[in-house]
Amino acid sequence: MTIKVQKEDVDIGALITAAKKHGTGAVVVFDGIVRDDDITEMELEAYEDVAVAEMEKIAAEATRLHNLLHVDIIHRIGRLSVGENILIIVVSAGHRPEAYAGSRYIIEEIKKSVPIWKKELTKDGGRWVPGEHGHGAGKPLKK
Amino acid sequence: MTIKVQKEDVDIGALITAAKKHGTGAVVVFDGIVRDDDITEMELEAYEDVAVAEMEKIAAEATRLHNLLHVDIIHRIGRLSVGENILIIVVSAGHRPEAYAGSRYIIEEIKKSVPIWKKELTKDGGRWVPGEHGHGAGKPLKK
Amino acid sequence: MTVKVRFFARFRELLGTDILAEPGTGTAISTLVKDIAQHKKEGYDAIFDDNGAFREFVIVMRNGKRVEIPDAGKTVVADGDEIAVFPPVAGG
Amino acid sequence: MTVKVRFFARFRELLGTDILAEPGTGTAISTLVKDIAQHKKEGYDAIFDDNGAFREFVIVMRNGKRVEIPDAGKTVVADGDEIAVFPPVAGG
Repeated sequence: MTIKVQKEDVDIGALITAAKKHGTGAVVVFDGIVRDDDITEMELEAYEDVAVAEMEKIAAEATRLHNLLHVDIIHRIGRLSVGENILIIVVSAGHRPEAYAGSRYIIEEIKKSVPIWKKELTKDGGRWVPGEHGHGAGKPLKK
Repeated sequence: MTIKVQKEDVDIGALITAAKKHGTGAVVVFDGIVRDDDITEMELEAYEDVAVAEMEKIAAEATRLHNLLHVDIIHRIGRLSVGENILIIVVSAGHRPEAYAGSRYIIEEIKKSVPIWKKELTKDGGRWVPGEHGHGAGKPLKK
Repeated sequence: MTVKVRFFARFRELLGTDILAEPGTGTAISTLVKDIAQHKKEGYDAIFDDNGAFREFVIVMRNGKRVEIPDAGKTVVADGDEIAVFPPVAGG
Repeated sequence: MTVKVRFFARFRELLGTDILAEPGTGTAISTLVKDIAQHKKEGYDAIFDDNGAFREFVIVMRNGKRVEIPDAGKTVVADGDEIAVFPPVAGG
């Protein structure tokens, strides 16, 4: 299991090979990519220690809920060009429903609670991407 | 778009790179793998022309339904060992919900209608894997 | 005329495949397949029921297009046709 | 005592980050952050509302653990603490 926040890209093919634990029947990979929304580049920033700890919690919970056999989460930071990988999630499971559900669980939870921010750099300056979840980060606000 | 039935394995990393069409924000990869269900190997057989034509129809329909930007489907045949790739589906889309839904649509339709069969080879001989869909192949039986 | 009959998976193991048949004019798909399967009881029984009808799960194609089982007795083969007969698919 | 205050994203751009503060005994998180933000009106306004309360969407952590906003006024900082203040997350 590799859970990392890093500048460097990763070799997804190698991650898939390493994810084939005994009993694996399905691997699902999610690769989030810098989309060309009229931007020049994207700048990513993380509260690193907390982001990694939060992703480790999410990976453990996904494993428990969806019987995953292996999880990798690599979230990149720094300056990325259009088309570059931002986030790579690799999960393996015995069967496909678990692999899809586990992968989807992880990306949705990351969007909610992992302290990482993205700034889209444009010709005219930049804009911070608003979070999808108003209260994201760590445990949710008690109401 | 690559839609193939073949003996050879593929370089999934290269497929992902090629799937990053203009506007791509998410790539989802499904990799179906020979699971170690007390088998020695698996033997796959296809009605090749029909299988490819059927997968092309599925890819076109997935593209239409889920706004996909790119689809690859590579289904392997021949003799495969435990841990080897059987089926690789790579899809790209602007956003993750479309990429996940498109990927899932394709695998479920393949299970229903593409004329490919799997025989699990065991120490004591072999057994044909029963289809998940009793009437699978081409258009469904009218009732 | 010449018609190619292709069996797949278990049916292929029992009956062989890519069989070139020379049916007479007006031969229906079901008649053609039955004639070929006849020579091997286990193969015949895998495909046809006790009344000589295609078993409910069997899939029949003519030139890559599905032929509904109720239609296989009325669909007449033509020269150069490829008839495929196979069990439920199990790819993926 | 020394407490490190970290701002992220837009708050970092406005106020800087990794600020080492030397608050007196009994200082609450909200007081400490307000003192630091005070020097830059735009940064202060991004984080605090007109009543001097944390804006509803602001996230506060103490040593990597979330502190609910209603508690930030009563939670007293200790020597070596790391306080983080940031806008809603947008990773993935």
